[in-house]
Amino acid sequence: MQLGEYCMPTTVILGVIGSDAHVVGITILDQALSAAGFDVENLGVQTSQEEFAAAASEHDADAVLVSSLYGHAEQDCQGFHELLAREEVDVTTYIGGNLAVGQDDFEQTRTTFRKLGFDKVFDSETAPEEVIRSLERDLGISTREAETDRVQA
Amino acid sequence: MQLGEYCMPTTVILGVIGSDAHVVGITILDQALSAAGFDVENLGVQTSQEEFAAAASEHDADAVLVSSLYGHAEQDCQGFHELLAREEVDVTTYIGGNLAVGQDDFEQTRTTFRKLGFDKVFDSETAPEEVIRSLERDLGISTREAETDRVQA
Amino acid sequence: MIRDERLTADELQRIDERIRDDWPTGSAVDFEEAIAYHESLPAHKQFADVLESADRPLLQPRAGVPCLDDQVSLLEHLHGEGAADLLPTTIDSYTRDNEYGKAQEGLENARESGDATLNGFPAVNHGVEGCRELVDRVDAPIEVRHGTPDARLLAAVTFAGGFQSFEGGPISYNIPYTKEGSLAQTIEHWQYVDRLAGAYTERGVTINREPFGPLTGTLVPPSIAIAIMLVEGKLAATQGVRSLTLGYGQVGNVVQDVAALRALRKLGNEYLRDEVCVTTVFHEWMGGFPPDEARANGVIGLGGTTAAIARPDKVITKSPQEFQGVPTKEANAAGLRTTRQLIDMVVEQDIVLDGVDEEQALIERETRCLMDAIEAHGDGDVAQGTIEAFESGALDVPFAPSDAAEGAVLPARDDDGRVRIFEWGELAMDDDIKEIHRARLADRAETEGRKQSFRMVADDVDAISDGKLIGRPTSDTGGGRDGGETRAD
Amino acid sequence: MIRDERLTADELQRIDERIRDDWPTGSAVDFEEAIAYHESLPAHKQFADVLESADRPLLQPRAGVPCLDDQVSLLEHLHGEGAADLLPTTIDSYTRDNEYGKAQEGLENARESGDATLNGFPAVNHGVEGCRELVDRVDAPIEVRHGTPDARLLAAVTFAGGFQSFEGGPISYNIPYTKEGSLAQTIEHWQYVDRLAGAYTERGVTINREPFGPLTGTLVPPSIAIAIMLVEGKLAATQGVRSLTLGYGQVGNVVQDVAALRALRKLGNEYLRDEVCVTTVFHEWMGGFPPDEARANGVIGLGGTTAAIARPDKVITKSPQEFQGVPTKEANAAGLRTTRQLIDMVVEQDIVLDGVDEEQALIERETRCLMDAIEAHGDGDVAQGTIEAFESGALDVPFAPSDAAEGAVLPARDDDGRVRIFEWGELAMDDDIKEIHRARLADRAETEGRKQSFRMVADDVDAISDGKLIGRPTSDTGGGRDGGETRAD
Ligand code: B12
Ligand code: B12
Repeated sequence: MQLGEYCMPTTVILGVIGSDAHVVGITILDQALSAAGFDVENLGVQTSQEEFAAAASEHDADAVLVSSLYGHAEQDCQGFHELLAREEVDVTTYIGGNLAVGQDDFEQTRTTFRKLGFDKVFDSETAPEEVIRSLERDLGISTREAETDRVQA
Repeated sequence: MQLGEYCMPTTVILGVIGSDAHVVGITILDQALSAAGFDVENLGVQTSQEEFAAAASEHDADAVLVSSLYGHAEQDCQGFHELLAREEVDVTTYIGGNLAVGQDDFEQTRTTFRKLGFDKVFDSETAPEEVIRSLERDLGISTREAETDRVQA
Repeated sequence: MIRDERLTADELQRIDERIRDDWPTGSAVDFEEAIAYHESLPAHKQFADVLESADRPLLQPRAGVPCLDDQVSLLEHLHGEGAADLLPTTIDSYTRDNEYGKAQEGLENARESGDATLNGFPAVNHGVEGCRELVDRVDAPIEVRHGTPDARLLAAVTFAGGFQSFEGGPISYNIPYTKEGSLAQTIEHWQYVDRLAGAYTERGVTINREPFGPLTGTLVPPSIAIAIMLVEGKLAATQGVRSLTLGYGQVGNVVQDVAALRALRKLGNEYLRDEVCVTTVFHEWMGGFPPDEARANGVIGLGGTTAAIARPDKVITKSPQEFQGVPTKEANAAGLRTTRQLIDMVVEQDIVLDGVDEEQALIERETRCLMDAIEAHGDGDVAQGTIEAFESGALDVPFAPSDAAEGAVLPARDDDGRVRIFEWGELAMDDDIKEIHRARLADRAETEGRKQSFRMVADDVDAISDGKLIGRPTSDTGGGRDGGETRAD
Repeated sequence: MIRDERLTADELQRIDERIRDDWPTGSAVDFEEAIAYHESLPAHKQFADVLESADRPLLQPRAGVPCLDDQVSLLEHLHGEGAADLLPTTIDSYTRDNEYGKAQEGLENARESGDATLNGFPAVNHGVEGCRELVDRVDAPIEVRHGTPDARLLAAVTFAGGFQSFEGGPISYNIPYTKEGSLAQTIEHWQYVDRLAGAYTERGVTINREPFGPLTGTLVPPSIAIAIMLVEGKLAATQGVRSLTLGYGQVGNVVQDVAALRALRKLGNEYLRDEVCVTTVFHEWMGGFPPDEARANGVIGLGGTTAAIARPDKVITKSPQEFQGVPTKEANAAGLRTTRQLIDMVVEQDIVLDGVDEEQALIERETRCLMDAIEAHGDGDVAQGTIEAFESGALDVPFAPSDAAEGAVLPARDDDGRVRIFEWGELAMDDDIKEIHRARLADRAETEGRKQSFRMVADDVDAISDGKLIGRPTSDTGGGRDGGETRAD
């Protein structure tokens, strides 16, 4: 899949929020998204809300992908969407990883983060491929959609 | 512990009921009970109710120990105590092993077998030592009781 | 006098007709029509092909419940959630005793109450139609696993019912499973089963046969198990069986288990005719399990690791609920997945253990001693030789409940945890081999500062359920099943 | 410029006073009084003694919850039901960031709501009294486990609070745990921690220190981990630490893991001064776990087996719920018991694996390359050498989130599942060693019929959670996390 197949490059911001240092997941996502033709701005671990917002506006991003593994996601994301609104950043927002402390039920977790403003919430069983497919759908990238349909038909 | 320490030899009948062939448990029990000074009449596996009753009356037994591992104990023991009563065999009866099919709650199992007439019901975590202690108590073998108290004091 | 000779077509037919009268469902058995049914089965339900062409150890659990629908969903669960490669149908104990009437009662009770009043699936009572419905509805090969000394009607019904694999044998389903059956009789009965399997095989429908390797499951010395596998393999081959899966039950010492599986495979190929395709099956620990699922998972883990190193063709898995009773389907599937994870993580590793070759050589020599003794006892006839060898104690199985075996042999672990023989009885074994065992056990006795005695055997029987491999004496007598040390002496 | 020199008494005191002002509980720290408290502890709570005199691998889980009573019952459960030999107290993430205010908020929330709003025990907030209450109420030695780059106040409070073991180090709690902290700074901070431990040690209260061996937990080549253990050991020893437990995280290849633990022990004794008592700790697989408890038990099983063969002094266990989130106390205890069962079944067996010696020799040579490079970079000073070596990329850690490391090194498994280096960056390694890795990885690439690429690395990262050791390409893209193969190229 070459970049050229998109009408215009799709930019996604990727990072781990709060003081979380789990880097492996975003490393894998970065690689997979880049290979699939996305422009990935990887902010790395321990990224603050402000850094996410600044990067999104600076790169005129289409989507912001927030990762959190260590169990403090809920605290770390309080007010994030208000901040984005204040900064007039209008992007699709995803959050994924291990979002709750302990052995929680994922449906409950999903509700919590949807309420916080995220467009989609992913658990830690999410394969990079699902993220790509979902971004294509949500950002209306039709070339790939069509191709996918062909492939799956 | 020598036989002589008992006032008179205590005879126990041991066997596996029904068509159950699990022999290891009774082999261990036989050895431990014999070593502890009991006269053990080991009928082996696949012993019928009639064989238990006949052996008990023939040897003028003090106790009958019924073992069952394979999950059909309840069916196999139906009417056993009625048979003993008919044959006028008045003994202490124990049953032990894996008494129910599946992952049952032991308290329920105990009730079932107490209702069938067994004086005591043992699960498969029972160590031979517990059986010996329990027989001593139930058959009123005081020499060993006293010694036990000393040992545990 | 029973001899290791192939039943004639007439004999087969005569027995066939007689046996089918034992229970009404027998009359539905029709050989020609059954061949056609088997031919209609898709490739992925052909047991022998799937097993013999696999490139990694296949997993199979044990499982059987009385009612058909329940058995279907149980097997579907084990196939789906447990990713079992091969499926079982374990038969209930009444059927094993040929008490089809009692099994019927249990089945009807189960149908009414919904309770599992039988400890397995009464295949004879379900009949040819019931068996085929099971085979049709479940999407993997299924084996009949049982423990039936006289399995003739069971074989007739289940073979016609579409099963293509059948566990057991005249020794392995006699000695550990019954008190009174004579070997002459079980050999005769299994000649029919094997001949019937042979008859299907000759028509292109391979029936896989699997002698039951673990025997009493309790510290069985490898050479004894292997000798019995070879005997049953030979008897089956004579009757025309061409797909044989020889079994072995884990003893827990990794080197000994790997050596034993290699010896089993090697001797199987050597002792059995060329036309027979020999595969091996490894049973995860068949003795007493820890009364704790977490610890039981440790036992299963060791089984998986050993399987990954030894690479048998098939592994029979245990569940973490083994101690307690028949496992839930979830626990059964969990045992499969724990095993699968271990095998798949280890099987690609090149693990070569020191001492396997020596142990394998020892096991092979021991097995040859036993096989030679059988040969000599029977004047070259393996059927007769086996009967006589058991009679004299030249062949024996520890903890055998059967009157047909001396049960004089007592095993104990050596200082490394390998199963050795402590009390030989009349077992036919060269003196220098006995000397090796004696020396190893003496080492252990010295380590423990106690004499070799039945107490040591008893401690070894409990050791794995108590959390260890070797039943060392403990000072701590508080802990459950190892109590008694101080008082029972 | 920071050098590997012992802090003077004055320096220690100055830092001590300053650091104690960071949070009110700091003021309760009194060295002399703390010595007296430690002296009052019974022998079975003396961490270093218990660990160093053990005759079998001791087990320790990870566990930390916000409130004191809960932490007590959690630890009691792990000690009682899990039979843990050594206990942990895992610290929350705010404390790791020195955000004691936020930790306080979390603690108060937790006290009110009963929810675990922190992912660990905020020991600084609980203060000296709180820590001592924990130590008093729990009947086994307890270690502080955390991940705090600047752990000075945490050390001051917890040492005074009666803890006698403290995990971490300037590299191992920097590189995997932070983005921005400089190594010069963390080395300075840990010199204080180690000096404080040394000061207690000199007064007869041995504080055990445990550098964090697994680093990023993700396919870390053994020699890199060992070199960092040696560096942290040397830095600690300079400050007077005399009880050091060097760590290593399982990679899953049994031969490589056994070899690595042996190399760690050997090099630890060689590189560290004679006065230091070196022990080793083996961490069960620290990378991504399968999202399934049964499969996770398989991973834990392999950890236990490996530990039984390698016989480290201590094993840090995982729970079957590792994938999902912080485990329940029951699952945590189950992980302990599964591990215990495996170790106790295998540890008495004499298991000698082919190829361990060669692999160990390779690991030692690699480690020496790295140690020589550090020596050279620092002109003989290990503190300076480490900083410079990371700066130049001569020393590096795969998947390091920290700006202080190049993070250029990429590992991949060879055809046998051993972790090799696929992308070297500037790592200081002799060419012939690189050639060995290259050849092994070429074998794998050939087996798989694909080129070495980041895709292979990514597949290896997911492999164990997907149920395999090696991330082979699969045709089946349906199954969860291994999707993407066909489309992301
Ligand atoms: C490796 C690891 C570590 C390493 C991390 C090294 C590093 N710097 O990356 C080390 C050992 C340092 C570590 C430290 C800690 N860890 Co940790 N760690 C893990 C572990 C075992 C694997 C994580 C991993 O790399 N997985 C592999 C990658 C490829 O998968 P992934 O991260 O899940 O990412 C995938 C998906 O989640 C998804 N995804 C991720 N983010 C996003 C974002 C979006 C938008 C989308 C769509 C998808 C998505 O796509 C990714 C690719 O498939 C997990 C448990 C597990 N999963 O098995 C625990 C785990 C995440 N850690 C945990 C904890 C508590 C910690 C510590 C706080 C405690 C401690 N004991 O020290 C510290 C935190 C330090 C810090 N400041 O962050 C907990 C979190 C608990 C919770 N959420 O309830 C876990 C679950 C372990 C546990 N059961 O307790 N850890
Ligand atoms: C070894 C074994 C076998 C061997 C038996 C060899 C032999 N002839 O002895 C073989 C492989 C042949 C076998 C066969 C079968 N088995 Co089996 N077997 C076991 C196993 C693994 C260990 C039993 C054992 O020897 N334990 C060691 C001894 C020392 O302990 P014990 O028997 O429990 O006895 C102690 C206590 O229970 C107690 N005790 C026992 N009896 C009594 C009596 C009294 C009065 C008292 C006070 C105490 C007491 O004291 C003993 C000493 O400490 C158990 C599971 C387990 N426990 O781990 C399954 C188990 C008992 N078997 C089971 C089953 C179903 C069978 C089969 C029906 C099915 C099959 N798959 O083939 C057949 C039955 C055949 C038959 N006709 O009996 C089930 C029973 C299920 C249930 N009750 O719900 C079990 C629990 C396995 C399981 N989870 O499914 N089995």
